[in-house]
Amino acid sequence: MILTPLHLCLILSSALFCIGLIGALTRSNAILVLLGIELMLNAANINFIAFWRYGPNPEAGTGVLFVVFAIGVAAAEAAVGLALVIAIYRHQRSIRLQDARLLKG
Amino acid sequence: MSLPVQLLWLIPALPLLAAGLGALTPRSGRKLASGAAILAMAGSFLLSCGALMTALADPAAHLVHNFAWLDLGEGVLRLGWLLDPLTAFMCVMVTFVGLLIFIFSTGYLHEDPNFTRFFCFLSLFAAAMLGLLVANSLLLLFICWELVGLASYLLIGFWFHKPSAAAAAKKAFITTRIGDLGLLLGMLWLYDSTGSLLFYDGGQGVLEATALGGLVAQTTIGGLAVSTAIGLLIFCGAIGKSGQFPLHVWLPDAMEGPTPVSALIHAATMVAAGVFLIARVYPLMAVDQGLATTPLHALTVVATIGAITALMGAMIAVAQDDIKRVLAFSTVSQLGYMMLALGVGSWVAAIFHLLTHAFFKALLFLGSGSVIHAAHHEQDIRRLGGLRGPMRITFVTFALGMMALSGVPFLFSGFWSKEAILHAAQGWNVSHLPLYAGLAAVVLTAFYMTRLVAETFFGSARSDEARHAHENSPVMTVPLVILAVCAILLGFIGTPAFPWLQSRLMGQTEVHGHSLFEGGGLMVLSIVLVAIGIGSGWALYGRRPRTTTSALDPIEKISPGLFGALRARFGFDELYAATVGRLNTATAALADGLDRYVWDGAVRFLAALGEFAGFVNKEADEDVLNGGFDATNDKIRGTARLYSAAQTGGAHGYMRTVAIGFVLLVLIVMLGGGL
Amino acid sequence: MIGATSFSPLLLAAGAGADSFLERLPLVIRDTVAGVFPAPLQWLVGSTLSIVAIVAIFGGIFAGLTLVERKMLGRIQNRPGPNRTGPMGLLQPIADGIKALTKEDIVPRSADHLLHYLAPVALLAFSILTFAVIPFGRNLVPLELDAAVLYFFAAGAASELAIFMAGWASRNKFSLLAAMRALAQLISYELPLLLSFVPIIMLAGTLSMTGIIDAQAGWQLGFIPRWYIFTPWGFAAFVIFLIAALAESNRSPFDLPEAESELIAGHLTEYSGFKYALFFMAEYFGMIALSGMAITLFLGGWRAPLPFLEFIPSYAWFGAKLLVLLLFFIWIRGTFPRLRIDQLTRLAWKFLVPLALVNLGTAAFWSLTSGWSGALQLVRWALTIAMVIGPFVLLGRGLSGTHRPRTYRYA
Amino acid sequence: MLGSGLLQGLKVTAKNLVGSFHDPERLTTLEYPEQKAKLPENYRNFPFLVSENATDPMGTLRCVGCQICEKECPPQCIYIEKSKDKKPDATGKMQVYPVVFDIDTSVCMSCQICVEVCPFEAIKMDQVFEIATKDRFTALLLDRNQLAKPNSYYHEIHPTEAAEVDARLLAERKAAEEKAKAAATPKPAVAPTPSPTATAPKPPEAPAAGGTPAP
Amino acid sequence: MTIPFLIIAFVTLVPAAVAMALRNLIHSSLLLIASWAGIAAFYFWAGAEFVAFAQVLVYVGAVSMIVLFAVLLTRHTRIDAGLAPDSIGRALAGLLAGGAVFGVLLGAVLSTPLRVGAKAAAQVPVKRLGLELMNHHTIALLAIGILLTVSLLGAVVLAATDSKGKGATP
Repeated sequence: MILTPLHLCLILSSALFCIGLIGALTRSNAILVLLGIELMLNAANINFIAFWRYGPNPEAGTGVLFVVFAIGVAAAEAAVGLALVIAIYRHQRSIRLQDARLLKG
Repeated sequence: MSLPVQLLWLIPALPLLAAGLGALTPRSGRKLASGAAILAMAGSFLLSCGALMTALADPAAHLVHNFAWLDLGEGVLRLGWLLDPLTAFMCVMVTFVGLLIFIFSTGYLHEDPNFTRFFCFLSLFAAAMLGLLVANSLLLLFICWELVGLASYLLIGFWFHKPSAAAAAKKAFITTRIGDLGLLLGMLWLYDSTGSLLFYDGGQGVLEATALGGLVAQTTIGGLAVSTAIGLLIFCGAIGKSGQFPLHVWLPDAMEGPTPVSALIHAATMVAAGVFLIARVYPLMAVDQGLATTPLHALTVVATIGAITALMGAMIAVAQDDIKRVLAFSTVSQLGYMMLALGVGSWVAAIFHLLTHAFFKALLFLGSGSVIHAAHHEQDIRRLGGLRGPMRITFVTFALGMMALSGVPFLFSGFWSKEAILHAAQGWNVSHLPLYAGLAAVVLTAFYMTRLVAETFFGSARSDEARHAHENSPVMTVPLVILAVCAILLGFIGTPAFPWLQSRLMGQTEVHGHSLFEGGGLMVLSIVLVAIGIGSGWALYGRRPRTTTSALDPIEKISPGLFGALRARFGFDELYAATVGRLNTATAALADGLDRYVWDGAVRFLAALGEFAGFVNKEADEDVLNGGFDATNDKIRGTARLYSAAQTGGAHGYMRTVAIGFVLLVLIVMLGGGL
Repeated sequence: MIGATSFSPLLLAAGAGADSFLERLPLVIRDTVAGVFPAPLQWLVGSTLSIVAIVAIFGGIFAGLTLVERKMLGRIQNRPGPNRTGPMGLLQPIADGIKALTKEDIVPRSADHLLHYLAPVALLAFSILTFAVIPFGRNLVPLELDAAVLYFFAAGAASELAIFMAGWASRNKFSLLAAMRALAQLISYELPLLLSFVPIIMLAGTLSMTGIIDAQAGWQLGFIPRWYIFTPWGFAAFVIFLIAALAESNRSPFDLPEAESELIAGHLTEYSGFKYALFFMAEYFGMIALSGMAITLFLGGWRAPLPFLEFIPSYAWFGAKLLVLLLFFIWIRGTFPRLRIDQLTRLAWKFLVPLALVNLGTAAFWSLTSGWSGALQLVRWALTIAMVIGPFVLLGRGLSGTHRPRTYRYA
Repeated sequence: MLGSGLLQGLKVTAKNLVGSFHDPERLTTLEYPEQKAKLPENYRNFPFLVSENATDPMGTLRCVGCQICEKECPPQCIYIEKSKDKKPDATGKMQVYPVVFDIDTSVCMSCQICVEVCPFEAIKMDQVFEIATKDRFTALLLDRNQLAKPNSYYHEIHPTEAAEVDARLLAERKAAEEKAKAAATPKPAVAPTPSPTATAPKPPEAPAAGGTPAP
Repeated sequence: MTIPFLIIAFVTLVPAAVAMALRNLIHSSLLLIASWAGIAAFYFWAGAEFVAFAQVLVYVGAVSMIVLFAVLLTRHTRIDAGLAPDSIGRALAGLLAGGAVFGVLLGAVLSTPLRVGAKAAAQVPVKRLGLELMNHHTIALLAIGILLTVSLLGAVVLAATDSKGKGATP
């Protein structure tokens, strides 16, 4: 098995993804959960760049464009997500994720 | 400086910009709104002069700039700008007169709270009219035509808090709309037959030989050539807009708007639009002339309508008491003249009269505006009088306008243009009736104008308003003076000895000195007729001026029946109210009845039926079906409770589930080699 | 920049052209010094030299600027300014430096020590980073990047973080509130700042500084340089940029975050000694960097203003323009009173941002009509000027119109 | 238009900036150690002892050690020790004099009460302000030698007041001489005392009389 | 060329991991920002200059500010312990799930033979990116623009206080 640079990049991205995932799964603070999700998003972006960089057609720039869009979406997501957190906080004076259980069946 | 045809759009664009600015300006921005409108108009005037230079460089050419507007799939709808001497002269006239009226308005309306709105509308009006002038497409012309209608509606109803003004605005809008329907139909027919609406398009336009030949070759109902039919439909639009005989009723009522609006509508823009339209599509109107088989020539209709209107307008004007209404009927009459000229084949004379009439009628309207403004909005000539002294400038300029309109010989522009028309009528080989109508109208015109001046300016003041009148500020009198000068001088661009305008319009670069009025007999006759008109007018009104407001009119003393009929405007309004209005009301009542009783009843019945069915259904449901359903539902609810336990509401749990699901999925794919 | 002052008439003739000796002098010095080292180290030495040169020169400018600022403010207020330390007070910056270094460095007991320490360092680091892409001269671009403009503002955006760190690490509620205010201001003005030069990127068609300067080459009518400031929209953008730059670098009249006479220096309350000096240094560096950006974007970079002046080396022109801009900033500081926070945000959101957006449209119009010539050129200018002045007047009316007296909800 | 005010402000400051270089009149700063502001005449800070003669300050002190000021001083910053013997004062009259006269200026509040109560015009307010010292215990405690300043200095700092004081002292002296003459001549004339000096001679007698038996 | 990559990976992963474990939210956020900066460095290393600067501008400049503001606006919760995992069981489950995902991903990556393109790293000029955006991806660009606008407004609406005062009463 040969570890190409692409492999390294993918390992980096999966590690980052899992750090984000673990953070999102274990932390009870809604902000940190959101940040974990942001990390996961970033890990995905790393994949795009890696495949663009080492893919067959780096001239196309598709990966870069995709990441540009993803960053834009991520910014919007962060803004709305944190606004939601603040709204929840105002509503029940807590940002513990366990406290937000209105959807309980 | 000359303006290339590609930039012709700038002429209407400037006032349009000013209108937009005026719409955005707050009420306090009076200076800004009026300044922008006047500046835009002045800019348009300069551009129009440039366009005139361009057009005169080669009068025979129709410079066009066409461009695609709408891609309709099968074909491309194209619009364009057209620059020829007709457009250029009209643009110069409209912008110049408009500019003066704008300036006059700043004085006339300076106390109005809606000053900025007024200038917004004025600019919109001017923009629409200029757009109409530069259009090289019947469609674009129609768009601007309708915009003119809208703007006139807004302006006539500017004082909409007055019920009469609101009604007049509505009347003008609806009446002209009747004519516009004809224009729309004609346009559609034209597009259907030729596939184009461009006037000139390098041989492909509807006014060029190819299309015209095709149009005249086809016939339609009653053996009418298609071109004739289309021409008559288009003429319907002109009838509405230019206040011709059956649809003239809106024009006098439009006097309810502010006087500058009246001046703008009657002198320069709206009513001129109809005449301009016919002049523009003249090749289409005239193409059936050589046709012997057709039952009707389009131009014959035009001439007949024109003659009727000219005579009728002049007659009604004799018995009106409102200073603006007299002028309004005078406009109707003069427009009839122009139509008459168009009909008898001399569109050049029609345009000449249109130009000169624009100036002196604007002068007369602004002069009447000056009188009204000075006399605290008193418009009844019976209550005016004796204004000669206090309002010197207004009197002199108004008198000059009156003489121009009456056709006082040699010095005044109205004389030359009217002579041109009469001469053309004389040369018409179909009938001489238009000539006689025109000659009769000459007498009447001189008569009622003399009456108007005598009643307004001579004698003694007959009301407090008239007594307290004083001359207006220069912002109002200076435009009057300028217009008066034009009213005199403008005639000399088209005298028989020097027919410069005519030759340019006909597409010649040189002035041909041939006399347009061969044989001086007609000229002598008309001079005599003018003298009779003025003389009788002066004899009846000037020598023994009215002393009280309630005194009977001299004509009323002579023939009360005739005077009553004239004063009631031959009862056209009543006639329309009795026929069209009544029909409309009846139709509405019928529709209302249908709606209220027939349809509504049916719906109610259906509803009742449904209600009954529901009742039956319910009875059956409650006892029979529910039992079974309840049992089933209980089971389902129990199962659902089990499932809903998984819905903890905690986000962590969900995420965890997703993660584990993902792991399982990947494992299945990797180990199982795919699903 | 040192070379500019040692310019002598003898070199006049030799100086002309892009490859003159004076133009290449900094590069020659760098390469000569680097040439002493073995080849694999040369790039490192070369880069280090560039960095050292930049930090040294701009450090010197900072030192001088503090003195010049105080002198000039004094003159504006009819005072002589500092004149005791050394001849004419020239040694004042050194004295200040010694004072700052020797002052006690006080850190609140409950402060977040690491962040408290990191904040000034980070701020200074970020502001020095911005120097990396500014073309100081024809051949003096430290880092040639394709997306240099983006880099500049990315590095600038990071400085907000440092301010937050300063406010938070002080563990002082006033510091924190002041930091939030400062952030609000910085974020508000980032928008007009970025929007103001978007037209230039649009017209130059590049994000590279060199490309933007190249786009401003040439002369109109033979003597007016084709700088963007000499177009109506460019001038408007320049003014917007300048205002936003003042606010971004916390300069008066937008120095609310510090407001040393009203708040006790805002987020810097708990800082003293050399850390405080570092904050100041970073602030001045930011100002210099933004001025350099303004020069590059609007004033033709290192280009000479008149054709016959091109013999003077490019970095001298850059230095001269920089000096003019910095003096202008000081002049403004000496003139205008500080804004209130609501006026500040209103100016940004209700005036500058819409103006910048309209200006974008104006620039688009300018770009679309670039084919017009002759008399149409006049029309183009007139329309563009109208498109600049119209919104300015209309928006300005809303800004300076009469306001209702403010009502305080809790007062 | 918006911005015109800003431009005007810039104009004003630019004028100041440029003007301050070619028109030194604009600069309002006094460069302190070299230039000093002229103090207003009524400015006062810390008392001093008036001596008639600059060359022999200790010999010509007007103070007779009556200790009124010591008693009246609100912060009690004056300390006086009276001499046992008498010396001739400036007028040649034999007088008691202060052997020790200390003022603790770290306590003094410049209230001027000592000056108000002194019957001999011997203590007056100074105008010093450069009083910073390195030693706050001894350097601020001024003794007799440091406090004594000649009458000419008094004239320098408070010219109007000093002239009044001198005139009063002269009148007193004259009145005293006349009185002595009158006492010498057999015809005592108590009534015809000159009106301007009617009040002035009175106070010096009383405290002087009351002062002597104090210690 | 792997040494810079390893440094970047270290700078990216370690702050991220530490951030997820810290109690202090502000420190967590700042460390995450460092991690984002590391990702930007990765982009730069990979030759995607534009994206690198965009990442810095958006994450370090903008998102970080939102995060910090959110942290400050929501501090002083009733239960401070909420900052740490409050049940060992959930923490373990989370770790397990995350670890499983990592294992699966790692296995997938390592077991996949990947061919690296022979071409040298191609710099994509910003101008070309812009042209691509404007020509082929216009709709996407517009959609992003609308999305950003809408989300901005939505965030403002969500986070703005209602003027009637705080509704929640204990």
